[in-house]
Amino acid sequence: MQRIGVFVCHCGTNIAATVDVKAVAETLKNESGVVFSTDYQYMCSESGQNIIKDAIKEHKLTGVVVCSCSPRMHEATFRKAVASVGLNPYMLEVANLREQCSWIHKDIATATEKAVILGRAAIAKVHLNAPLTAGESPVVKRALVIGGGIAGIQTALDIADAGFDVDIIEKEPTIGGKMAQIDKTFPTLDCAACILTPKMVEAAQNEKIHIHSFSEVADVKGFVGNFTVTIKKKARFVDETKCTGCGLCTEKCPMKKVPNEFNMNLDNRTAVYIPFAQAVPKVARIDPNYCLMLKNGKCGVCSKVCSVGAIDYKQQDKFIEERYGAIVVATGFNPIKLDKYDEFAYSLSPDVVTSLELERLMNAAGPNGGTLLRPSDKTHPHTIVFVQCVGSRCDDSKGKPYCSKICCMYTAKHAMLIREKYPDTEVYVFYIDVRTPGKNFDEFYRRAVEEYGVHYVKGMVGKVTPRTDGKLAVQASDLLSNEQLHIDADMVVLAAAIEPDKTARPLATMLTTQMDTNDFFTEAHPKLRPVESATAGIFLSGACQGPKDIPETVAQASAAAAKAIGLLCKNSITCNPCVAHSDELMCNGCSSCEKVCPYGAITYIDKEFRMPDRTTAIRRVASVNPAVCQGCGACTVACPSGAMDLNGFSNSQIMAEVDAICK
Amino acid sequence: MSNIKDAVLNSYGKNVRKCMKCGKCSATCPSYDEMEYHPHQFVSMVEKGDIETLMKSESIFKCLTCYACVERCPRNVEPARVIEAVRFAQLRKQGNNHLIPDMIPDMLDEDLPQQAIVTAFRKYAK
Amino acid sequence: MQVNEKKEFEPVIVAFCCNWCSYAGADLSGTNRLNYPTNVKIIRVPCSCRVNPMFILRAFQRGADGVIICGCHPGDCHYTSGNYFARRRMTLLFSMLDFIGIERDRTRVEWVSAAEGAKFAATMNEFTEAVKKLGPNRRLEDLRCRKQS
Amino acid sequence: MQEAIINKAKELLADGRVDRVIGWKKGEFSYDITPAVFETAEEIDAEFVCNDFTSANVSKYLVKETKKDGTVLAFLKPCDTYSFNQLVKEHRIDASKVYTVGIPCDGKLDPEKIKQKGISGIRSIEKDGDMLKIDTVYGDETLKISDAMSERCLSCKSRKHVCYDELIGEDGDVISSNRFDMVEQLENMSAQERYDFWRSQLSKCIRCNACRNVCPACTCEKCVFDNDDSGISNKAAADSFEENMFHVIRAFHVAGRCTDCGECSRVCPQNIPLHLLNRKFIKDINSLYGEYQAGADTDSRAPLTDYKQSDCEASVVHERGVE
Repeated sequence: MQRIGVFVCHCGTNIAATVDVKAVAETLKNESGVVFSTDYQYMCSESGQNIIKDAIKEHKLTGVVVCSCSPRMHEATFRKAVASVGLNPYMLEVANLREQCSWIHKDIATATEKAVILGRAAIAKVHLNAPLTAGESPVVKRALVIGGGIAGIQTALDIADAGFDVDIIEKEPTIGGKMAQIDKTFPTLDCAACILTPKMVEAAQNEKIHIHSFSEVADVKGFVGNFTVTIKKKARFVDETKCTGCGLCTEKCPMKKVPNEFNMNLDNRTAVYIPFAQAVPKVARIDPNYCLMLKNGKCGVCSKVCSVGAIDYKQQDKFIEERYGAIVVATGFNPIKLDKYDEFAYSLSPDVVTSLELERLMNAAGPNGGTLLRPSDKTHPHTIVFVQCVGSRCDDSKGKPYCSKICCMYTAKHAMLIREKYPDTEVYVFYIDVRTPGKNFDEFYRRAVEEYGVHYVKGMVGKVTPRTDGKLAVQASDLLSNEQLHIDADMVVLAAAIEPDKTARPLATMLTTQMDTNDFFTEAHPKLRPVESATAGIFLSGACQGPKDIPETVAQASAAAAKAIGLLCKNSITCNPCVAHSDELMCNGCSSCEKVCPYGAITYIDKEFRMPDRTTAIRRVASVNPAVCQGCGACTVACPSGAMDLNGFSNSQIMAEVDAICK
Repeated sequence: MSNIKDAVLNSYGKNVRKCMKCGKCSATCPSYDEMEYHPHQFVSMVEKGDIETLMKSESIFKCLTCYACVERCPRNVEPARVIEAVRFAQLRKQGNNHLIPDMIPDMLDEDLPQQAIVTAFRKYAK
Repeated sequence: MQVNEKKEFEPVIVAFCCNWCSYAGADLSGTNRLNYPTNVKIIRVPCSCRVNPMFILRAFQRGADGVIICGCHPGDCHYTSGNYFARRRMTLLFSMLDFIGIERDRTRVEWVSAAEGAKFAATMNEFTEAVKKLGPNRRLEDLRCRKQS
Repeated sequence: MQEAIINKAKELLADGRVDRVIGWKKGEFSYDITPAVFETAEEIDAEFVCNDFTSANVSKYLVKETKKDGTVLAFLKPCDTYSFNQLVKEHRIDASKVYTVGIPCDGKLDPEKIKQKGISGIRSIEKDGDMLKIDTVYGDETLKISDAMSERCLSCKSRKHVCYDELIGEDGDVISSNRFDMVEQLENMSAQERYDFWRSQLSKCIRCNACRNVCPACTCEKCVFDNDDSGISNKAAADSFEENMFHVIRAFHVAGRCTDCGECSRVCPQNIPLHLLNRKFIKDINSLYGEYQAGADTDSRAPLTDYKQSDCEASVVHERGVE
């Protein structure tokens, strides 16, 4: 028989306002096995914890029930407290009186009644709790960073700095990500390439960093400290180890009409190409959709001109397997597709562009060599209209419900740069709100208005109509002067909402991490654990977790690196002791459990048993590796004989809870 | 007062508070210049309960119900439906501005098609 | 057994929630103060695949009027595949209970993510309402257990 | 037929290929037959039978028999081979210790059915065309074979042996049977009618455990109903719920593993159509997750230890038409 202590927390008034905590403590005192019961203002406070500790010592408690907030919140706190006075931490159960009772109910009588039942269920469970001891499992001292944008690069550099090997997987032929495409950065207006490319080179030269460019994650197995990842190295038809990046093949390639995705398809590249001058690794890739040799077997020019013989038309996708202790996700973002927003004539006129396209149009390495020209007729635009919040802050049916966060600032940047370079150009920015929280951000926006004379108009563009004379008729509202504006613009720039990269969703499934409804990765805690996912050993870096600008991304990238380093520093990690185990006397050896185990934690051994008639018999029985088992319990239900059970959530414990609730 | 607001909100059937005041409805409105109160004002005035003013305004009949604002409203507030709700509140003021059946015989033109008469009742009731 | 005729029928509802998604979803509906009836009592399990059909029958035996199993959305299981197994098991079990004539609305599987506090509350409201409509669980209850209370 | 089988058994015993034979022996009456293990040719000559009443599925006995030393010879009807395969798949039978001989089967007779026709005092039964000639203490009787055939044989699913070391006679084919007709009939009833049907059937249960003890899928080292720690241990049903629970849990435990051999209903002294519960699971599995026949092979994944991402949601049950 257990000697159980019950501790009811008021949580200030969070619980006490709706649940009669005194009555709960009083009623639970009468439950069988309960030898002590009390209530207190804040059980999680030091003095609250002391009440628990003292009671354990004084009343020789063997089990503890804390009726407080969600166990997801303070179970660990209370476990630590009871362990400090020698009670096994797994002899404690938490009844969730706050999130699942006081906060959702209003009537004190019924809420109290429910609180008592929840307490009873916890007591019934503790009766059947058994002391558990956590095992340990080793940590592989190597990290994986998925995504080679600024977030991934920064994370990898920091982890490598701490002395650990780190691999970057990048799905494009070069690292660099979106930042490589950006012209200038706010609020300092320094050139993005000037600050990014040194980091790219640093990553390439760091001997601790291994870049798998043009590669994808094909499979993830394992768990914190010991992931096994299958990396798919996509065929680039160029031998990475031989190519020197001389670029001769790209000059000679006869297929020159391939849309150049690096320049947002605003100009063309060749079928064999190096994405941009500072690409890392600076290795060519052949685009099989356009290469004449790969399509119809006629050409082979690149192979002839390549002096090192790097061209390999027969290259296949390659799969390699690697083990990691920690994984950092840095899959980044993309601007949304704009075909849903026909009113802005994006698909009708080449002069309606997205902001990222404008970045390329203005960049020295862009299609116009840095001179801002209209894509349609290559003339200098004199009136430019910027539209904010295209697809952001929408009702779910109309676009993304969230604020894309970066658009206000980059639009101010664009407006300012244009006004500076081409003072004869009128710039209108239509905004709903201008959001500038950030160091020197509002000052930056004000400069655009005050010093550069950008026309900020509170209102939205309703319609853009391409006219036959090449102008764009923009119809918009000016809410402050309560009038409808008609502007003849030469160019319209749309601040398209940003969304997580499409590869993130399948990746989340492989990593068993959670995502929100917008496909952003969910952090373990929105405030206190912003760079960890709820899955141990998986960390989040950059815009895959939510829209972010560069400074914020870099900050989070370093934070994620710090968390990953914290894990890699350990030689071993404590395992979850709530794992499955099989009762060998009952096990049939039927292999049902093995088939449902997602971790391959179950193996079978032939074991000799003494039979009742004193003979011995050899039987095949299941055996669980506690370091590999993660405690999901799939096997316990697959087992027909009930030989498989789960520590901490045993059949009898759950049934005791059921009984207590249904009583 | 609040009765009218409730009636309007009820016949509108959605939530005016979803409006984020971007003004895209008024930006897209082809009748903008004809209207004393513009689509975005309808939404905010209905939210504030200032409905009598709108009911008295010609604006409720200037809306073409082209639904451009409904199509483009990012928040699915559907301003045209707000305007429609106000218009109905005005039209359905039974006894106040509707014709009384007794008045009809004098006004009746034998050649007028039946449908035109019914439509006229609605349209010129004010 | 005394039955107070006037008192509205208050069903006993057991909700099995997986620790990673639905239990967190339930917590979120608490954090957001979204109401659902006190009839619902939650049992935390590591994963929806931990829910043994025996638990469900046991609940009905001991007087539960409805049992709902909540887990991560398919594809989002913390343990990769647990909810897929749970889905098959529960589908077959519910079909069997239906086959022996137990009202279908007493059982349910719902996927609730950690972000769906509102969905959790709405689901519990709906489910409680549906079970209330069915009235007490007479086809599956163990009369001995009822009498004791 | 019996002669060929006895000769085969004696031959394999004589040349040392097998050490024991599992088959059937006569009981007090000619139709009252039990499975038995024979170790010598003499025993076989004295007691071995194989006739229209030897319907017991001997595969389950091999779980214990293969734990012993030596090789055992088993005669398997087509439906028994499915059970055998399933047990091999679950590592319950050591196939290397068994020599299996497939024997043909045209369907077995059900003595209960004959008795229900008012025929008692049976001394012997002989087949004559599609009729049975029954010699009773009260005189001769005749009966159409189809009227005396076991229910499960009338809806036989397969005459094909899915595994054997040797075959006596010709192998048959998988038959497209009508075995789900009754399940479907029940499905089309209202919930109340179904409830009444099962209540009237299951309330007859006396918890003799015969269904469990004979079931080739119920070979657990310790049954959950006998295990005090399982939370559902239950030796005898105390109320209507437990009558339900026992059979639902038993059916669920064998779901995806039950080969539909029909032994449960055959042995039920109360004539409860228990096989309908198993068939309901089989029918659901077939329609929801694709055709699956337990025991048809030894390597495929069972439906309950497998999944597809595109599986239907549990709500399909709620969306069915008839309530």
